[in-house]
Amino acid sequence: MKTRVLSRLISPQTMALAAVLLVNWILFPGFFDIEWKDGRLFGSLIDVLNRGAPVAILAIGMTAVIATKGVDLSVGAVMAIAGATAATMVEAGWPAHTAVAVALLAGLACGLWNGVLVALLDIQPIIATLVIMVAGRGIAQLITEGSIVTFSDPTLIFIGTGSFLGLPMPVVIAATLAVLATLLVRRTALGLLVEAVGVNRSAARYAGISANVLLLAVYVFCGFCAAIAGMIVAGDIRGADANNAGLWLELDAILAVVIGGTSLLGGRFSILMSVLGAVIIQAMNTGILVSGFPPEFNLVVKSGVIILILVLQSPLSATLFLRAPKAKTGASK
Amino acid sequence: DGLQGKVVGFSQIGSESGWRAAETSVTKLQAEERGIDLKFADAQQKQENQIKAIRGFIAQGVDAILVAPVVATGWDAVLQEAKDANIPVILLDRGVDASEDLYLTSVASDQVKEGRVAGEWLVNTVGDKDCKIVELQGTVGSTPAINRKQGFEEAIAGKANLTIARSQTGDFTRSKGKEVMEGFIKAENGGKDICAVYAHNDDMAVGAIQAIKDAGLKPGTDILVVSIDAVPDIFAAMVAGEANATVELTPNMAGPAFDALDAYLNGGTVPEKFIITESKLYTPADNPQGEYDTRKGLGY
Amino acid sequence: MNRSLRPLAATAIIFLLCYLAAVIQFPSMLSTRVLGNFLTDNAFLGITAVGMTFVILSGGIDLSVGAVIGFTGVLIAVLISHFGMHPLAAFAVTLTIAALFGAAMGAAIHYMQVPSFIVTLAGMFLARGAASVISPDSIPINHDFYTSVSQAYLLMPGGGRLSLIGGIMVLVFVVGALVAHRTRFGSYVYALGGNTTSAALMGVPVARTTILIYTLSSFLAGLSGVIFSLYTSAGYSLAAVGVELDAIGAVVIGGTLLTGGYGFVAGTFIGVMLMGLVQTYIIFDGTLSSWWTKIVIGVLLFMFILLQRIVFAASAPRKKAFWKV
Amino acid sequence: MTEPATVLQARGVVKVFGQHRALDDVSIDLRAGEVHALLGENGAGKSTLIKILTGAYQATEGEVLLEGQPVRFADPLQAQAAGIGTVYQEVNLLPNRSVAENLFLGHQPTRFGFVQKKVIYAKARAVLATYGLDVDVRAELGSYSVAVQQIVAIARAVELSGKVLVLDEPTASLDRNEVDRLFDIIRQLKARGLAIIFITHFLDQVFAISDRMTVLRNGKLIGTSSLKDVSPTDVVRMMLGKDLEILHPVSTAAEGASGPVMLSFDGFGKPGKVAPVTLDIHRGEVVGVAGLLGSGRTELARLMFGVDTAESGKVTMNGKEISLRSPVQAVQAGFGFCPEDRKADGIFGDLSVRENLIIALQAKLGWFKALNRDEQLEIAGRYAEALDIRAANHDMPIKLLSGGNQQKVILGRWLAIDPNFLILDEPTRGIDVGAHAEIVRTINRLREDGLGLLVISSELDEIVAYSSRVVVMRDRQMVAELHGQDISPKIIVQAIAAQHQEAAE
Ligand SMILES: Nc1ncnc2c1ncn2[C@@H]1O[C@H](COP(=O)(O)OP(=O)(O)OP(=O)(O)O)[C@@H](O)[C@H]1O
Ligand SMILES: Nc1ncnc2c1ncn2[C@@H]1O[C@H](COP(=O)(O)OP(=O)(O)OP(=O)(O)O)[C@@H](O)[C@H]1O
Ligand SMILES: O[C@@H]1[C@@H](O)[C@H](O)OC[C@H]1O
Ligand SMILES: [Mg+2]
Ligand SMILES: [Mg+2]
Repeated sequence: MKTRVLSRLISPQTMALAAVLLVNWILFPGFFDIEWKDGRLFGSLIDVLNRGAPVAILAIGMTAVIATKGVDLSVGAVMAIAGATAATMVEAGWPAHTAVAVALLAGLACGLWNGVLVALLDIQPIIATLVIMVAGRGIAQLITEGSIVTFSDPTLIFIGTGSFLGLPMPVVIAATLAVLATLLVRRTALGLLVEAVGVNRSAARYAGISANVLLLAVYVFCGFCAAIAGMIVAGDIRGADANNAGLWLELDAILAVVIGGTSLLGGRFSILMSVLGAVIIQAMNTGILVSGFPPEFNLVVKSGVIILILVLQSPLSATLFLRAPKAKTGASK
Repeated sequence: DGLQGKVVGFSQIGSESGWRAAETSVTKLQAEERGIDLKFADAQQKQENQIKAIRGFIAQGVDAILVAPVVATGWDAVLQEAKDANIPVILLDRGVDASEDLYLTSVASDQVKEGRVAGEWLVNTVGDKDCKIVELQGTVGSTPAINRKQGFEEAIAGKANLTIARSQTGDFTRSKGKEVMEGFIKAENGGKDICAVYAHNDDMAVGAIQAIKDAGLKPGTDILVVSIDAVPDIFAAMVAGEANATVELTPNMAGPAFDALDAYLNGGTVPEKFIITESKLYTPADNPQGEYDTRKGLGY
Repeated sequence: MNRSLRPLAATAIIFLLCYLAAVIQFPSMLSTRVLGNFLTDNAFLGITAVGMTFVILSGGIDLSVGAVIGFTGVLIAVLISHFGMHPLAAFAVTLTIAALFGAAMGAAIHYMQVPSFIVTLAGMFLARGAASVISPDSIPINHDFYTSVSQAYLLMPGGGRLSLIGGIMVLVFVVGALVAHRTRFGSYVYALGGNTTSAALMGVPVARTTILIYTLSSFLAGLSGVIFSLYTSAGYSLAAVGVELDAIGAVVIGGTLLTGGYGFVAGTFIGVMLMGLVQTYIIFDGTLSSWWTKIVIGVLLFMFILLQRIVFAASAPRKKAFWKV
Repeated sequence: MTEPATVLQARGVVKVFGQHRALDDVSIDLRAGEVHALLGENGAGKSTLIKILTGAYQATEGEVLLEGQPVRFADPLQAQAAGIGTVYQEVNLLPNRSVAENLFLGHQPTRFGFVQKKVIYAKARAVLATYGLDVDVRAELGSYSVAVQQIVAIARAVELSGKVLVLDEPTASLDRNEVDRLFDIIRQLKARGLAIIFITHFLDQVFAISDRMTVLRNGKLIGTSSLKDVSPTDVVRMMLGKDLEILHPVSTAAEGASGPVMLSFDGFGKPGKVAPVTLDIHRGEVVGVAGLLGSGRTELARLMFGVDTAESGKVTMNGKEISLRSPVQAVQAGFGFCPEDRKADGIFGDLSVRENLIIALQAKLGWFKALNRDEQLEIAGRYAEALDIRAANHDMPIKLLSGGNQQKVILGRWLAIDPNFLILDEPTRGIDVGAHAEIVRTINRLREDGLGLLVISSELDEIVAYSSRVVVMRDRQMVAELHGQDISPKIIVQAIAAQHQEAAE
């Protein structure tokens, strides 16, 4: 048991995170400084968590989707829709809780739409969710009529920038969601059933699992997560920027899940590892920010780090580093 | 009379910023006032879509074409095609690297000058004090980012007390502006070492202001904020004492463009090649509340 | 008719019906100008989509193509404008680099067993990043060769232009179709998409084929970059952002299954033309705001895949998923 | 008389998967012009050995010699080039490509680099004609039945085999006629001097065609001998390490012994799939379903389990009408179904043996009433023991188990829900003699426990061994119901074949 915990602690992910943090520290010696100011924690590490929260939340939903062998490209657009909905409603005078509820509903609805396309119409997930990826941002802009809707509603702002027990709200929300989602999938049968559907959807049906309902639920959950992330991002800048909110974040979310070790081919998944993946990505982004490199280098650095992590995770490096017998797995792929 | 009933195609870049949204809505407004049938095409940030749109307009036989070019290069061929079809083209808000006889006129600001105006304001404001500046650049490689950086650097060149300590891209967006500013603050001694932030547009400045506040500092006082565009929200910040200066980029590029077109089509007057809009500096002394109110309805 | 050709025929018919509907509303959409524009304006997308077809047929995906187009353009521009190279030499250098880049991605996908989605995503960051490191600024190319090639077209009656680059695209489609449907390599591509394990056991050289597929895709993306640079006479690091999604869309609309193994290069051609049609239609309409443009594109995409779904359901052989493990 | 030359040889081959030694110092030699049976229980290492011989796997230790020269095939392509053609276990072809392309992939004749499709089609038609197969060679392989696909796989391997032909369970999904035809071809190839490896679990087939045999047990070589020198009982003893009654006992499942009617299907059918079927299932009885390949047996089972939805008729259970629109409803009603295609519809390859065992029970319990780890361990342990499931541990992925053990896991999965009615579709396909006998015993035991069972099988001896009643399917229709004395292979064959006579008349 102890060795299992230990072997988890030295997974490629934790090694990657440690490496990225170390580099950040070398580039910027104050990186690990944390101070207590105005009743909340401050520091680059906190920033990493705070800025990583939206992608982490997306990654939670995305993990479930990917575990079923799917993918959801629409989450960025759904974020924009949720942010736009909440902002426009509070600006129109609705109470914040109504606005939040409607925004969440909008996310659920988008998820349901995706789920119907994937589960019932049997459309391939990439293409099915591409529809909202394209149209969703348009819908968000339709809601805001193309402008950035600035608001001053304290509740919405609190979601994005408030703090609880000294931690930024986004971190609190992401952590809570991660823990709840993990409990939900591991304390119930959901985790196993989702994995079963991802490993073999046909066999799942034969085993009496309501695979379609489960698929629907998973996409709905992903939409829900995206809506939360969307409100955080809007609350953070006190405005709904329909054109830019969540732009390309679907790629970061997928990347986080893959870095976390969940296979794009479905099956075994770990929500906490995906969250760790999101933190690694953000640590890298923050590192780029504090490094002082010219911005032209951002993407090159980012790809370098990703390649490094992939190499660390690949079976090839396992055989190289751990000297396990080199088995040719041609037929068991 | 006038441009009544004329068909004009407008190839817009996209809707990436508050300012751009305003330019679109002002253009539509201007067209409506003059009875122009405006064909609008949103290029979703892609030059290839703009070229497609222009060719589409040519194929439809429109009377004139407005284009806000996403990038300066790459227009010769399609502009030549428009010229061959005798359709006048007017450039809006950004210039191109093409032979001047390929377009009727260009209505744009001088982006280098915008940067310079911002820089000069800062130079005058800080005087001889040492001032570490952080810069929020626009999208890497975009013309306004390159020009505004250049203009600003020109203005502070030779002033040894002003240095750009850090410069990163904030992609012209609020959230990236905020995130990047947060990083800068951490990297510069909790923001205490930063004397001013220069943002290539107001959206990023608005994000930066929030980051400064979150760090427990006072934007506008502890850290000076200067940016470009003059969107309503930056005036709101000025009212709150949180922003210090903005250089106006008028969203009304279409007005002068239509005037020139009118004169050309109806009177045969060839307009001057470059109609440069004013790069007016606004500070809290310029009635920010009033500016806010007049701009609020323009679709920013 | 061969049953497997049915979706292709259906796609073609749907395209013609859409075109007809558009022409009824805007008669000038039938002009030779518009037809010429279809070829010229979509040349770079079409060429990329041919490469993407191979990748998708093999069951993979290539997200790096848009970035490779951007990178190619910048490199060519620098080589010509800053180093004074002749364009043809610059093309050779750049296409070689692009092909090697694809080979490296293919090798990573095969040997490291990382999904293509992730490898090519990293490739996308790398290519786009490398482009902006070379020059964030857009670089004009002023060379006689460029002027003559980009101005090379046949004037059709009605003012339409049949351009050289449009012709190159058609040629690439023809060659692509021949390679996919008439060569051993092509059959290996389909084999990989059908079932990698079976393919390996049947003696398909999986490693070589995978590497070649991504080499081809990157090479064609590079060629597309060449075309793009001819089209705009410039190189720009942000050129062709998001083209990978357009290319994937065109391939899928053309009837190729994203899971691999089924589809036609000719279908992709229709897919590209359909995307061009949608854009042209929106431009002719001219009343859609920025947001309605997106919504309409999304809705059309949806209607199309739905229609296709119905056609496929009617024509697909029973139990297709039978062998997929 | 001189010994025929040794063509292919393996010496001291060891193959290790992770911790597991799948092959331990195995040697085998194949002579020109012989059919060499490779025998052993499920998981003995037969497939692993031939994969090493043909370059699909690399041996951990040991060497392979072709005509006396050591060879190292990096992949199947190199083995093919050296004249070794292989049919791997479970058809490994491309359902998405044409029949012709499947036959010639990698060897298509080309001109100027272009594949000559016409030539290929003609050749393909000619090749398949020798197998008595007249199909559209341009059509997708996937549109044909498993049997057709199996023949295409064999034909492909034969075309590629200049020296050696390897057949890993080629007959598992063929019917008698097709097996006979295959044997004719094997004899011709043998006469041409090919060395042929033949893997099967049907002992009668081994004796019908093979010259020598090699037996593996638990990855170890037990021995090689001429078939002239051994009896079936000897072979079984070598395989299992113990004696086993290999002849099926006469059915003890007298019809009168079954209990009251539990389930009634009344006019149950779906146009285009299965013509309306009316059938009662009693407690404590086994209804055997016989029929030719493609006669609609699987379709009937799918319908009865709600995988496909019936469009006519009704089902009553203990007198009450029930709805069977999805497997979920079937499971709630206490049905279980072991599907024919284990890999595609049965196992969850990446999930553990334990999870595979409890998954149906878990699905029945719903999303929120999770079995905790202890309960899972207990249930998995219970059924693994009851069915003698052999796995190194229950946390290993099921895909690493041998076919027979996978089949038992799926059976165990359904026993865990404590079912009333079990549908087994070809439960013994690809299963070794030992496990085969065990499954037959289990079926009988379940019947005695009062379950109702519907068992589909192509092996008539087996059907006869456990059925209380036999129904016969033909052309997607239930055409006969046999009782008592009529339950014999001969009469079943007559019932199945009636159609051919009718057609001939
Ligand atoms: N890729 C693999 N990784 C790990 N273990 C494996 C792998 N392939 C096979 N095994 C194990 O090796 C052993 C031998 O398997 P093999 O498939 O050779 O058996 P077999 O004799 O062909 O059985 P069957 O009659 O069921 O086909 C089994 O215990 C199996 O679980
Ligand atoms: N893989 C397949 N692709 C296309 N048609 C099939 C396939 N399998 C079966 N069929 C067709 O479906 C019908 C019923 O098949 P079904 O599988 O129910 O028969 P079966 O009696 O169970 O035979 P088998 O032993 O082959 O499973 C047959 O007409 C057959 O030709
Ligand atoms: O903010 C504006 C930016 O979004 C646009 O692209 O160019 C002009 C800028 O001021
Ligand atoms: Mg085997
Ligand atoms: Mg069957």
